[in-house]
Amino acid sequence: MAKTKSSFVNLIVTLAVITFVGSLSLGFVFDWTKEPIAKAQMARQLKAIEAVVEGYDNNPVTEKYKVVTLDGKDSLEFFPATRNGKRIGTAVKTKSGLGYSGDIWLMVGFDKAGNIIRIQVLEHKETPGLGSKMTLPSFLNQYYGKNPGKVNLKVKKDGGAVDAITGATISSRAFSESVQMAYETFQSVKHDE
Amino acid sequence: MTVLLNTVLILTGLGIFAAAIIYLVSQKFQVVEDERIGAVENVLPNTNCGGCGQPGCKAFAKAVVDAESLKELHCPVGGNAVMKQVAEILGIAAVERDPYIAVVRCSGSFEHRKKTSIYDGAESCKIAATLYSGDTGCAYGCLGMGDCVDVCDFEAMYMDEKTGLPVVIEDNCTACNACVKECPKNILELWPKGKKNKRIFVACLNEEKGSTARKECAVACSGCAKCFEACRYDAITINNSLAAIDPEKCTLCLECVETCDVRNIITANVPDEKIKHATDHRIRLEERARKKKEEEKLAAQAAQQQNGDATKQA
Amino acid sequence: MSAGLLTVSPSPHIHTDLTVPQIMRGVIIAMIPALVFSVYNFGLGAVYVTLLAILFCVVIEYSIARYLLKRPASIYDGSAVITGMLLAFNVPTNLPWHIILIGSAVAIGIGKMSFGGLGNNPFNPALVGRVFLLLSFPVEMTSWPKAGATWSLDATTSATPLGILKDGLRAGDTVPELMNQMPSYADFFFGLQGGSLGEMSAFAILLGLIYMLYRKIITWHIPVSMLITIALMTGIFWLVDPTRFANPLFHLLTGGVMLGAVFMATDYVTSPFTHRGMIVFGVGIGVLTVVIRLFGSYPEGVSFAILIMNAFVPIINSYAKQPRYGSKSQRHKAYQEKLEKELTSTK
Amino acid sequence: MAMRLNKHKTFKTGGIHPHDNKLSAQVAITPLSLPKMVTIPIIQHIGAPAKIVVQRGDIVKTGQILATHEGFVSSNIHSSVSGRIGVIEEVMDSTGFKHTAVNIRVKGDDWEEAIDRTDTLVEEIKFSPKEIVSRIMEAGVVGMGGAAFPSHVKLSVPEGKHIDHLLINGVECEPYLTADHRVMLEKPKEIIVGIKILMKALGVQKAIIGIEDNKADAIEIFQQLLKNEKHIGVEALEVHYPQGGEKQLIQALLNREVPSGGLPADVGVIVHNVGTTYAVYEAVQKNKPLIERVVTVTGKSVKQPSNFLVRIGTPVIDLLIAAGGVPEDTGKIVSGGPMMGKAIADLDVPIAKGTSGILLIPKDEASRSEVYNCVHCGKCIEACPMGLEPYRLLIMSKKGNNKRAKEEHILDCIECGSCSFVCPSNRPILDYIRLGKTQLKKQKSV
Amino acid sequence: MTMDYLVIIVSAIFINNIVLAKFLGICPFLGVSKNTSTALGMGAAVIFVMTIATIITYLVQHYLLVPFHIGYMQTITYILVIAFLVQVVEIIMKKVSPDLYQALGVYLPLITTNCAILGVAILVVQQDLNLIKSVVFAIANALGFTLAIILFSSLREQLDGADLPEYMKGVPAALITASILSMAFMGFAGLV
Amino acid sequence: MMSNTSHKENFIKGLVKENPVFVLLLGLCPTLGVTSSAFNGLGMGVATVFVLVMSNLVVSLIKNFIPDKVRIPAFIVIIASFVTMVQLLMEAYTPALHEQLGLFIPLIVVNCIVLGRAEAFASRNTVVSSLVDGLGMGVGFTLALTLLGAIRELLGSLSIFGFRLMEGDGMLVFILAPGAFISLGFLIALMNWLKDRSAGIKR
Ligand SMILES: Cc1cc2nc3c(=O)[nH]c(=O)nc-3n(C[C@H](O)[C@H](O)[C@H](O)COP(=O)(O)O)c2cc1C
Ligand SMILES: Cc1cc2nc3c(=O)[nH]c(=O)nc-3n(C[C@H](O)[C@H](O)[C@H](O)COP(=O)(O)O)c2cc1C
Ligand SMILES: Cc1cc2nc3c(=O)[nH]c(=O)nc-3n(C[C@H](O)[C@H](O)[C@H](O)COP(=O)(O)O)c2cc1C
Ligand SMILES: Cc1cc2nc3c(=O)[nH]c(=O)nc-3n(C[C@H](O)[C@H](O)[C@H](O)CO)c2cc1C
Ligand code: SF4
Ligand code: SF4
Ligand code: SF4
Ligand code: SF4
Ligand code: FES
Repeated sequence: MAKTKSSFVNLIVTLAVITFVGSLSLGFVFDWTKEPIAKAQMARQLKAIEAVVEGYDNNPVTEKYKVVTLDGKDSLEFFPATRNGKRIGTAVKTKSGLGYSGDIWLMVGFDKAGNIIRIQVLEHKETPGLGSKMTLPSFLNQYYGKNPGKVNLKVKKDGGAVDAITGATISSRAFSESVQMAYETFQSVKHDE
Repeated sequence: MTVLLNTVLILTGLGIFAAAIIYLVSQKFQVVEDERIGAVENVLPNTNCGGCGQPGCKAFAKAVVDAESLKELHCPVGGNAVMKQVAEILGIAAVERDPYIAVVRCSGSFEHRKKTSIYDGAESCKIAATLYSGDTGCAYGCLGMGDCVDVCDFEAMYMDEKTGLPVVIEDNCTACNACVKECPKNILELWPKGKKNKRIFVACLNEEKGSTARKECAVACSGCAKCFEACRYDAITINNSLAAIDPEKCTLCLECVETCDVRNIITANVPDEKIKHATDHRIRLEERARKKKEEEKLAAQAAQQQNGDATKQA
Repeated sequence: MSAGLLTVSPSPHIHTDLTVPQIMRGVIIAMIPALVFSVYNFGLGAVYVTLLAILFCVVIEYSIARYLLKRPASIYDGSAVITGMLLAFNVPTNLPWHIILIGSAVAIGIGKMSFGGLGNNPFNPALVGRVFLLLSFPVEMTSWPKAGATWSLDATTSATPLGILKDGLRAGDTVPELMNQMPSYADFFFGLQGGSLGEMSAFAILLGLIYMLYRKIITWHIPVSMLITIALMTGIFWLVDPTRFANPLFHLLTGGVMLGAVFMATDYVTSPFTHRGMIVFGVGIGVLTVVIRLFGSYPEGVSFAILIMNAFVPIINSYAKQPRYGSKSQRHKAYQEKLEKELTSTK
Repeated sequence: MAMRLNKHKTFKTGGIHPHDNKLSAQVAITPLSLPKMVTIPIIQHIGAPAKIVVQRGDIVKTGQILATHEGFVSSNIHSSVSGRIGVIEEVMDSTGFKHTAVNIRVKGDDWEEAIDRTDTLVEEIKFSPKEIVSRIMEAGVVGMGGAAFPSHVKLSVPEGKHIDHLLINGVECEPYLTADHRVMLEKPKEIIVGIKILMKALGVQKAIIGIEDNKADAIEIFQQLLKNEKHIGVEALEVHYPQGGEKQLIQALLNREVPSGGLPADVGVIVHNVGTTYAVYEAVQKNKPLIERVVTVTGKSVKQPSNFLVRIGTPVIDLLIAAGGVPEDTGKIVSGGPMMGKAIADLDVPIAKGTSGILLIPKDEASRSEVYNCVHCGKCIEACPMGLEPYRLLIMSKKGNNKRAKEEHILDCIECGSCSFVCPSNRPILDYIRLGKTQLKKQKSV
Repeated sequence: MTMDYLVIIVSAIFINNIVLAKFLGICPFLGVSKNTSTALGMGAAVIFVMTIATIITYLVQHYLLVPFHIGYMQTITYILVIAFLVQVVEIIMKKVSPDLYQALGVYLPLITTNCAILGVAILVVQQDLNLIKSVVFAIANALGFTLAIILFSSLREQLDGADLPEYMKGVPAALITASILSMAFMGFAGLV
Repeated sequence: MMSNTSHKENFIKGLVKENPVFVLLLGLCPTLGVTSSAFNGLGMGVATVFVLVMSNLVVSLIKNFIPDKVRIPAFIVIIASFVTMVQLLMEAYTPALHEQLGLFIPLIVVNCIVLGRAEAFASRNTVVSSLVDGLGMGVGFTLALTLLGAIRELLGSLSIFGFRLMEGDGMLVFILAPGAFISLGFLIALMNWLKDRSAGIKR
């Protein structure tokens, strides 16, 4: 079988046909997966929110809003959780750049009084086996039910009340710091509705 | 739907753009290179052993394409099969070569050659050879440290621990010439593989006179010329008290083999019966020749006598 | 001839007495003072860890050489003992035996034997083992028993001076404040500080250095260039801001600087050949150590610095060459002119 | 670690300090009794073999010419004894290879008449430079410092080269050897005349005798004798192997460096050994060809370490017997010094013009010890007097990478053996360097 | 401002070294590192291509994909552009500067299939860098690659002279070397 | 070219004799990058199999219509299309895995195996044998990745496919970059040894 020659028309036509067919089929796949992807993303966010504030009946994701932090450098996403139209809590998405490696993203759930309900680690690149232990209940439990306004949430080494993860003070410190930031930002605005 | 449209338009556009540019650029900046070089390179064994005399397989490919002839160039590793393919690619006549194999031209094993000193330098024949003529009496023999084995790329050699001499593994040897070049004592030699892999050669290089040679090594060739006399085809020559067989002339009649009193004419792939047969044949021939001579002598004598008688009579 | 067969070999026919096993024995002797000080400080734990590490290293090297590589066992040259000892010197005295075993296996198995044994390894085996352990068991590797003649195996843990410094600075304290929490310089010098087994006493290590210099086992180039670099660099930072940076003396006497400079950076196999190269190497280690100590997240950087510079050794070797005899005539115009003059003046 | 206040000069790059073991330093030179048979190879020098001019059965006198030089870089060979020429055959000489040699059965001691055999010192130099060179050439004088390079060639300085210094090599840096030392002690005046002859031949104004400071007595004698000489100096040198290498000696004495691939003449210097200088004296003033030389016989187990005056061609065994026999524990016999000498495989090897000593090494020191991998200690680099990187040359040569080896200046190596000596891993460094050099030279000649 | 660039550079070269920490471009890293001169050639080629490719893909991203909402086409458009670019450069270089082609060109086809190039182009987008920062990031990463491959090749050259265990020869020994190198580079953690 | 060897052999060779990772040393980036656990290795492997098989199929179908000059761009577009499809499908249906594998999914495009096989095999062989080849190579790749992932997971966190086998911490290094290099290095050495042993070669 003879190979097609590298003439001008041949080049253009082949590549055009291939890109055309490729893009067409891709376009269809994209169309087809558009919804599942969106759903999956939504499900992920909701799952995280559900893990930190329970019992809402609204869709906090569609109602989310942004609040600028106290130092004005950044803004955090707030996900209001309401039941029967009444605010039962807020999930705050916060991050810290002070981790051992990369940013740590947390979802912190506050009740109306500013007590921590639950915390979910959304994303981190800490060392598996060390910093990654911050996803374990034994570490997270220390925070639950506490009000950062009343309890010093720093690690013990820095004079606070939190037991750092052994060998991962840096991660623990970053974790506490971002919870603190979420709390302070949360307190800086009124959430009456 | 706009997304689909955008997708198709942009990607196809990019594709057409790319194809057009590639075409234009390649038109403008074309470089021609002989494609046959690559083709030849593909069929070569690509071991880069250098046995062909070129620095590597690629160089060989280039050389054949440039030369357009296979008279001078031959890949010993690929052999005739590969060279035929090469010839096909180039569209020229193939040139067949007899296959060769490396042979070890020393039979001075430990028991035959007594040590006269203990060599204690670096383990290398080449180094020993720059230091002195060897740790045995024989200045021509194998030094036994296996430089040749080390250079063989085809695992076709090993050192025999009992004899201290290298052994060539017939099936692996590609006649690449590496060991021949490596050996500082020129013990190895490329030899025609022979019909049905049969071949004979003298496994000694000692050029000393007979008595000295035998003192140095119990199986040295003494240049006694018995084999020389036995050969009916002029294939054996004696130079500097050393017999050598010319493989071109040798017909593998095997008649010389048993004449050597130290059996230093080595045969490969020849069954013992054949040698015995050949020897018997030689003896018969010799016998016949002797008889013939005797008869002739007798005849001559008789003739003389007759003559004498005749003259007497006359 | 009464003498039997004569031996024949190329010249030279005589050889120095300082052979590899001899050298290795010398290094081991030089390390003994440091070990003694450590026993004084940490008690039997030091002996236990050291013996265990040596045992593991030797046994592992023997097994790998004999059973995996099928080569003659190479342990008699003594280098495995040094590796074991130095590995032990680089870990806390309360390390569990299984971690010591892993460390030895990595040092010898990965760091040394997988490259073919003595002389072939590009990286310092003991440090490969040490860094592997540090990365694998950060908790165990960074809790040191308290110094000061505690003779039981499970003493309370304490941080090293460098650890205190790093943590304190992170928490916002200043250097002078932190210095008050630390032992005196004399204690540093004689080894009363928290830390790994063999790095305690600068004094003991210097004894070893002097011995090795005297025996001509090592030359001064690596240790001196490395120590001077560290002193200079930390000195500059200290002068710029004494509240954020500790003084050079502190940096020289704490952590593994002395141990590294004297015993680990000088390892023949993994350091450059020429004196010039050694100086480049020493300076490189010094710079990297200071950078990691002052700006990285590890309080101590000597091990990493040495390993990184190990990687540069082949490059250093191909550039830092010894001046060649005869190259002077090509290099120096002045020399050529002088010679010219000498030659013509006598004409 | 010894601190010396008045440090003597030495060369700058590399070098080592082996034990010097000069066992025979205080033993006066004694003439060895005439052998029964001599074997005189017709090549004992660098260059072309000489051409034999005698035949089997001829009767020759001591000092009679046996073979004449072939071409300029070659040397005459004289009979060292009187007697009848035996077979002319290939024999194993001290190089380890077979070369053509003339056997002579000794009968009486009948010298050529022209040779002045008296001991009187002849100081006056009657010959012109040309005549000096031709007398040296006729007498078959070759360098006795090791390389056995024909001396007349060195004295014929090529056009365009200007020589301003003659260096006399009295260093004898090889351990054990004392032949030069004894010659300096016993024939200093003759050597000084020899120096003047060489200076005249070369037309130089300045000569320096370099002697290592472990030969204080020799230094003193020359200082005494040369007190009033403006043009000839004596310089004490720190003991440092291989100070005797001419390149090192030039660096030590004059702080000049012979360029890579160059000759001493390129930096205005000619170097001659003291033994050679004495031979020059005898050749020019006494008309005596080079037929005998001083040979040190030594070794830790040798009964009487000695310095013998030996006729060229005498078999080694004769010397050994005269020195008290071959000790039981002999494992290796070296012709020359322990650093650069050649091990010989049997005892019938003849003494040649270049043989400065016979060293017997006991069995337990005869073989090399276990070889380890290179531990990168850099000691070989530190030791190399040429500033090379011996470990690298070994690797390249082993891999057959001669081109790279050449770029790394393998051809500059003077084969002093310092690198192999110091290597703690006992690596056969010089073995491989020598191989690399040989192969490069072979490549060049092809 | 300058601090930002310093952070990008130090991080890309030492801390998050593209080969030793991010595992990109491993195939050429192992394949073309047998001796230092080819490693240098490869390094230079990577620097060249990575810089240009990053610029072009940046433009594609911001002027085609984003405005037309077809971000999901990133992979395919990028790789098409890169493959096209490399091929054009190769053809031109072969003709215009055969010397340069000898030095760099032979590595160019290898680069098309080098994850490092595409990887960096995608990372640039993920990290939302501006054009200048993207270029700095690309060059720094390429330098990181070059540093790693040069160090590595010199180490491998040295290993050539060593007698490695039979089964460790070649790639296994190279990988062990890479592992120790990457452990050593972990010492830089937290530098920025 | 390959038509005379059976498809079975053709398939098997990708598993062992020409294993893309251990023998051909291709596709090492994902091999090292995603194998911090067995599951990730498996996931990456499966994604690659899909792309490999599909692109081999298409390339062998249209090989004769593609002029040399645009061979590489054409192949790459084909491969990239399949990769993007995988990417989209994974994002939709296995979002967690998609996140774990991250950057390495788009990088399947430049995975040397895929283009390598398209170039070296599919562009010269029949459709069926290309399919088999792609499947063999892909499965070989998957096996290698899973094995490597399992080893690293086992040593690094004392578990396999997420099941904890033992209490305590493993050797962290094995989850980090150096552990990937070490494990692969020794695995390849082991493979070399096995290969020689099965061939009866003793060294
Ligand atoms: C490989 C490795 C990974 C590490 N990962 C983390 C981490 O993810 N988080 C952390 O806080 N510390 C981590 N560290 C430890 C820090 O470097 C530092 O030693 C530790 O935070 C000191 O704090 P400690 O007081 O808790 O021991 C890691 C150390 C190593 C060797
Ligand atoms: C091949 C060769 C050529 C030489 N040519 C000259 C020469 O032309 N002029 C000269 O003065 N010396 C010449 N020499 C002598 C050397 O300079 C040197 O003196 C001699 O080799 C002995 O030196 P050594 O014992 O230090 O090795 C030559 C030597 C050799 C080996
Ligand atoms: C390493 C080495 C060491 C040498 N040692 C001496 C020595 O100790 N004494 C000496 O006279 N020549 C020694 N030589 C030879 C000299 O280099 C040089 O050839 C000689 O002095 C020239 O004089 P000649 O031609 O008269 O022999 C040595 C050569 C080398 C290469
Ligand atoms: C001066 C000197 C220092 C050494 N330092 C070390 C060391 O730091 N770590 C180590 O494993 N071996 C060391 N050794 C032993 C040996 O050289 C080392 O194990 C080699 O790297 C093994 O090939 C040292 C040896 C000497 C002579
Ligand atoms: S035995 Fe010699 S000729 Fe034969 S393959 Fe080996 S090296 Fe080549
Ligand atoms: S044949 Fe030659 S190379 Fe081989 S062992 Fe004998 S001497 Fe050495
Ligand atoms: S033998 Fe050669 S390489 Fe070795 S030290 Fe002497 S000059 Fe240097
Ligand atoms: S002296 Fe020996 S061990 Fe030291 S660097 Fe030289 S060759 Fe290597
Ligand atoms: S998979 Fe080959 S370069 Fe990344």
